[in-house]
Amino acid sequence: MAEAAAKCIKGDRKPPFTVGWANIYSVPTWMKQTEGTITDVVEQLKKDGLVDNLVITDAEGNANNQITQIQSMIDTDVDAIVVIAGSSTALNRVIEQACEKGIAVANVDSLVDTDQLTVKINTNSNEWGKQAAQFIADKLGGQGKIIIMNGPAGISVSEDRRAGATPVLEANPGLEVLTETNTAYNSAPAQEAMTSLLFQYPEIDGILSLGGALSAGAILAMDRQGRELPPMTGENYRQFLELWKEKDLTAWATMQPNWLGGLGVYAAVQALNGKDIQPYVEVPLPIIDNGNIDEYLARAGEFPADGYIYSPYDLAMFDQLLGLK
Amino acid sequence: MSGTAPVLAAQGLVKRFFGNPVLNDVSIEIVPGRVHALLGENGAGKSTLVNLLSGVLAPDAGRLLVDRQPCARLTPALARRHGIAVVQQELSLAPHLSVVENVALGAVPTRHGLIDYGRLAVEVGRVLDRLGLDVALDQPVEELPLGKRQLVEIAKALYRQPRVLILDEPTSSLTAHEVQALFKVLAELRRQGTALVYISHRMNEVMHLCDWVTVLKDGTRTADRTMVGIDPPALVRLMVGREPGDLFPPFRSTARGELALEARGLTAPGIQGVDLVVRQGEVLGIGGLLGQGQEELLLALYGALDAQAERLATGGIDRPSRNPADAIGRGLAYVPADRKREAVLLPLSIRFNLTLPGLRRLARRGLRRFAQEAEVARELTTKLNVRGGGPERAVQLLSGGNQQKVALARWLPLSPNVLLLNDPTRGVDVDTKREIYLRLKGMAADGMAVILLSSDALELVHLCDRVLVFRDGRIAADLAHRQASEEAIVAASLGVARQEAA
Amino acid sequence: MRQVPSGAALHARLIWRRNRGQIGLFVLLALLLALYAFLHPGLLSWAGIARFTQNWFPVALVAIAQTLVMLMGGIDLAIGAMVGLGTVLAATLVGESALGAGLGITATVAIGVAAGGLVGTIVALFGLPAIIVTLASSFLIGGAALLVMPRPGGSMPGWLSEGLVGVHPTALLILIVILVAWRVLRATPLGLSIDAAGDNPAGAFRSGVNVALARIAAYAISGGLAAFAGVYVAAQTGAGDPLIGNPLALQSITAAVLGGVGFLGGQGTIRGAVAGSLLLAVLVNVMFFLGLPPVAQYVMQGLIIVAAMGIKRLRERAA
Amino acid sequence: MSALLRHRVTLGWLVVVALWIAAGLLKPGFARIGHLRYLLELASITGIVAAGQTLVVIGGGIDLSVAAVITFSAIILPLLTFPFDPSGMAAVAMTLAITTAIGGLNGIGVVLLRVHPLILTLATATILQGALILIAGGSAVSTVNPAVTFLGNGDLFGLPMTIVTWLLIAAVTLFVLHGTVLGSWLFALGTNDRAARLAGVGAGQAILAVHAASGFCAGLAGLLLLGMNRQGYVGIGEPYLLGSIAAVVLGGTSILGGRGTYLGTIAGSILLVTITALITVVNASPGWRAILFGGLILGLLLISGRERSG
Ligand SMILES: Nc1ncnc2c1ncn2[C@@H]1O[C@H](COP(=O)(O)OP(=O)(O)OP(=O)(O)O)[C@@H](O)[C@H]1O
Ligand SMILES: Nc1ncnc2c1ncn2[C@@H]1O[C@H](COP(=O)(O)OP(=O)(O)OP(=O)(O)O)[C@@H](O)[C@H]1O
Ligand SMILES: [Mg+2]
Ligand SMILES: [Mg+2]
Repeated sequence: MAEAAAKCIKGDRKPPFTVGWANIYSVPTWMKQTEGTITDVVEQLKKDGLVDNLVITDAEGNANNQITQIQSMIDTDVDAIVVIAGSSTALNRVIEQACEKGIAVANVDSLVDTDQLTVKINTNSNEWGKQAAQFIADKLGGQGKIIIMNGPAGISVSEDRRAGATPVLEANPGLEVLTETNTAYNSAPAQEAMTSLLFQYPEIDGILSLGGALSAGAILAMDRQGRELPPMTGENYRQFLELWKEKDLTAWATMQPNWLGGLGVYAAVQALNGKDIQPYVEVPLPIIDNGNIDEYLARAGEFPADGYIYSPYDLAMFDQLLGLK
Repeated sequence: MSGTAPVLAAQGLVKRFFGNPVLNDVSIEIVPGRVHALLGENGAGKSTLVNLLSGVLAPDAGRLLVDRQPCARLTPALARRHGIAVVQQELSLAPHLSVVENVALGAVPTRHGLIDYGRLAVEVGRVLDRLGLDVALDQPVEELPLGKRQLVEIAKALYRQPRVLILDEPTSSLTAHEVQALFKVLAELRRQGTALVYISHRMNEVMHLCDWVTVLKDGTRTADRTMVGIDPPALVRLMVGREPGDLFPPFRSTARGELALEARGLTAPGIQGVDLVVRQGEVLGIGGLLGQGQEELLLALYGALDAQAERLATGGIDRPSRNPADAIGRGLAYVPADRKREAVLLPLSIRFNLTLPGLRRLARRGLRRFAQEAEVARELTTKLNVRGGGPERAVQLLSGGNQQKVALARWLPLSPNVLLLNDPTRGVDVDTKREIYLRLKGMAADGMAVILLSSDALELVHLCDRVLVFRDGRIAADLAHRQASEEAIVAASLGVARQEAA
Repeated sequence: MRQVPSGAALHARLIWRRNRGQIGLFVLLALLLALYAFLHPGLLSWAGIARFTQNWFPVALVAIAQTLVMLMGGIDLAIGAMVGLGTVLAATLVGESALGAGLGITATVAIGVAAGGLVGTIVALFGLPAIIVTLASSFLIGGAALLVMPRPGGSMPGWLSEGLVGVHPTALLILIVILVAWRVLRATPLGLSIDAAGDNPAGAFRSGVNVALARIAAYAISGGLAAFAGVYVAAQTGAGDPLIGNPLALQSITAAVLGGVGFLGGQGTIRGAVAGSLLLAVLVNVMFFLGLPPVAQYVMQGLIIVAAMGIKRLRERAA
Repeated sequence: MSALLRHRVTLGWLVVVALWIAAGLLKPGFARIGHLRYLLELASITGIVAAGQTLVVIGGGIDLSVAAVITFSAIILPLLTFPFDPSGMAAVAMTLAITTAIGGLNGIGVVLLRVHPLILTLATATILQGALILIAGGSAVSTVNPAVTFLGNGDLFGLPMTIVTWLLIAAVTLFVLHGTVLGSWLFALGTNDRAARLAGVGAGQAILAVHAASGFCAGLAGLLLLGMNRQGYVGIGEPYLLGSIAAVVLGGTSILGGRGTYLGTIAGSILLVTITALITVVNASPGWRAILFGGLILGLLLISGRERSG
């Protein structure tokens, strides 16, 4: 019997597999869309007889609940667990336990610190911040006053994206950071914060927004005051893309593709099937710019109004990302 | 025994609330082995003086002496260490805690830092027995009827084995039987040399018990003398400052033929199968020992307890009231005994309290009419002589007796058919009592039926057309006015006079 | 004459009497636990009990902490932030400083006691509404946690994690120790004061109870318990996370109120609150094993919480 | 004057003014008329949610479902499009009717099951979350409702509609509290439930009414937010749960009920929004910002929030 190729895999599990999806919070739209890609991939795998059951849990935003639920998944001996972590540290131990039991654990989007799992799949948050900052630096020619909008303090994603921007800002001393905000990744609080800042700073040359619906909030705030919209960065939030088009912005956006969830399922199942899966899969950041934004907006109707227009995916692309073909 | 040094004394005390003087240059000496009566009308400042003597409040001027030593700052904890204990109204009990815990609170015996439950059981049990209070040690206080809570409060003070025992209206909801037990204890304490201060609005108790009397009027001391050679009218004269009339109006029945309320087989938690008929203009008394179902009867009639009955007819409808609002709609009104918890809304204004029950009627289509409200409040305060400030003052700033007047007065605008009164003169001074009696008889004369539950047997004797005596949730005796004497009521309460029942 | 019970008998009766009104909750809880054990027989093993109690433990701790404050007529919205501060302090002091485990844990809990005591002092001495003071404190404490650790990190010694959250019911043991400690504290004058001062502060003061001290003590103990919950969570997760405690603030209040703790003070018991927290913890698991989709999970959870309270009322009405 | 200073509501307002002046001196952009107007617009949302909350709290309860109801309102409105009604008024009316009914259900639960409002409204919030999973994110609706857009962004004689709406709600709330029988009943119930019932207060009706009112206010706030933000999303109501409670208590209303006025809540709402904005323009690390925020609330409370004693 050959050694199982991927981590945690002991080779004693046979298809069809039971897959557990340990969601941290199922109410937000991004999560709902992610769940959509997961059920989609599971349906496809069911046809091949690889998966027969999908178990979904919802920790209601509470990492402690998520620990409990993953524990329960271990207790019922699911074959694979796909997890978006409610805390980068909280789940370490329970995930290590799952791994010891030979359960394939795929961690996507919000990552945990431990390496005792089958595969971590994510875009590179550092890279995100770096590219975004680079866009602003390029558009402003390295000179100008900017505001940085970031997600909530204390969570890894915000910290990582911000850290990625730092070297670019240092390399462009002409960029003056007027101030920084930390709000939830939502448009209403971002709009509130931005409005107060606009009164404070009559001159703003660029907005380095590090994700979510923050940029939409910034546009709404500036629009309300009739301010001219400077170059800005953002994410594939549908409202932002629509405002971008409507206001004819110079902008740049990337995304945290919702199909990371589907990819997680696929990777875990492939690992169980004996495929060699790398412990870390970095998904390249898809980029939206003034060149290709129309392609995205053309598909807008397929996505929820408060959702994210993610790039297309299929299993062949997953194979490629996982280096299986 | 007189002539011994005062254990607690006050000299020239002054106390103001928000600038209003409540006590003015008051001095008092409390001597071991003497029962010292503290008298005065409602709001005269008795409770305030007690609060100063026990460290609850600090005086604005004047000084306190304990064992002739001036005492700079007195707190309740310090007062306890000096051996001063106060029987407050139910105010100091913690309702969710048990009887023992309440009795010992602030003075728990400990062993190795832990509460010594063994000693507690023995010592608290002894005090309760002394007072004839038959309740389980572990029973939460909130489950006790008001009178028993008052006894727990007394037990709490006795338990501390004080050198100075101050009793602020300890008997206001006790019946004759319990009062007797208390008096025996107090007499014993006096013999043992305890200094006692006794506040009451029941003159016969004061006459019976006290050796010395201090009288307050509007915060000033108007008399400080021995009780020797004083008769009840003189006592009242000292308090009121003029010739007192008779406390009770001459009895005259105003009962008419028409039924105001009829109940058959009324059953509710605490009462079983009670039959009862009240006629318009009749005053029906309810008596008995503490907690025999009297209060439950009133609550059941008022829709505040779930009740079943074969017949319960009033206001032209034959069914138990669903809730108080429903009962009020049928012409009932209820004045609770525990005014702080069940009647007045302490932090709200006098006007608010006076207009609340009749508010819906005063208002037009749900909108309040302030002029009318003010008018009603003014009328009622003058009618019942509520003293202690304008209508916008909070009720909690009124003295207890004046709060009681508010609790009663607020029903007048509704002119109910049946008035349910639960100890309506609790803590009310003699003068006001007389007013309330007159008013009550006046309302009966106008055709209102009055059901009067009272712990004061004299009220039942002098005011009622009939008296029902309760035992164990049933009517033990139905005494007509001429049969109803204090002795007969007590006898029926104790179950020795069953054959006399009508 | 009355029969005088022995001290132990009286004490036992006092304790027992306070179960009243909670029987409904206890019955529902027993049913749910039975259902859980039926759905997941693995629960009834050393490992099963160990795992389950480990996940329940932090909620139980904060429920106790919240109840102490609510018994005083207060409320503590800063408990969640305190847990967060506890985890980052533990992950720094225990895991990555020279203090060592014993001193590190002691220091963390001591900081919790001090912070709680400070909040209690402000509430007691200035007469400010507890709900806003503790809301403000939640920002102060949460901010401090962010200063200690701007993002999740740090570490806990492996042996400590193993000791607290290995395959043995240490958590259950600690919980029992805490309950016993409360039992003991409740049998001291201070413990009695905490109950009395919440029930009737003016009356307790008149009886010679030091109400202000009782208040401060309640907040201080509560702060210490929350910080200890933080230490435990840090051990459980192997690191500190400044935000991890946030959902616990509301959860602790829910558990306490489910357990019969009143909003106005004086009413309720620690055991009720622990039962309330257990109900919340079991619910998460039962929902899982029933295989309910998230939608049904939310609806069921809402209904069961109402039912747990409703039963008590219906029983009262029937009585 | 000293009596005036003792009055918490007056103090609350003085603190608002003082804070605006201080902030204006510190940060010149802060005191610009446009900014202050925007702060008032923001405060409108909190203030409207807190109007219902004030009624519930004065009556002795608390409403923990407001956040979920706000979100529910903002999410459900775009789903309600009626071809016969281009103005969007029908959808607005329908949404408000639904949220009022949700509030009413809270009230019925509190009255009939006699469950503490804290628990009941928490359960409602939980169940609404479940409903949101079903409703939100599923279909691709992004209708622009003209009525909602006007409510959120329009103005009347130069006054933003949000503020106009708030003024209306404030007037009605103050009138209900201090000018109607219902208002008096609330004060009575919140002061002493048992005594109030024994005095014939229609407790059931009053509780039902305030919870329905709170549902209405939260629903309305959801619509305004939707209008200002042009797009609803799940979680849009979250900041307003603690926000509304904080505004109520900062405004001097007792969380235990029976004491307070909406005038104070108005000041409390403005105060809260002002502090948040102030924190935004202060350049500091997130940890220090949180500490500053908490410290400011505590400091202002020390000035204005002392319980009257003695
Ligand atoms: N805390 C307070 N604040 C303001 N006024 C008060 C306060 N306490 C008492 N008063 C006022 O002081 C006066 C004296 O009250 P006190 O309670 O001493 O009277 P009392 O003699 O005990 O009357 P009663 O016989 O009715 O018990 C009353 O007019 C009362 O309104
Ligand atoms: N919460 C309060 N706030 C302000 N004053 C109060 C408060 N509670 C009581 N008082 C005042 O303290 C005094 C003493 O209270 P106490 O309970 O002894 O009542 P009381 O006046 O003696 O009435 P009674 O003996 O008839 O019940 C009262 O006169 C009252 O005015
Ligand atoms: Mg008095
Ligand atoms: Mg009195």
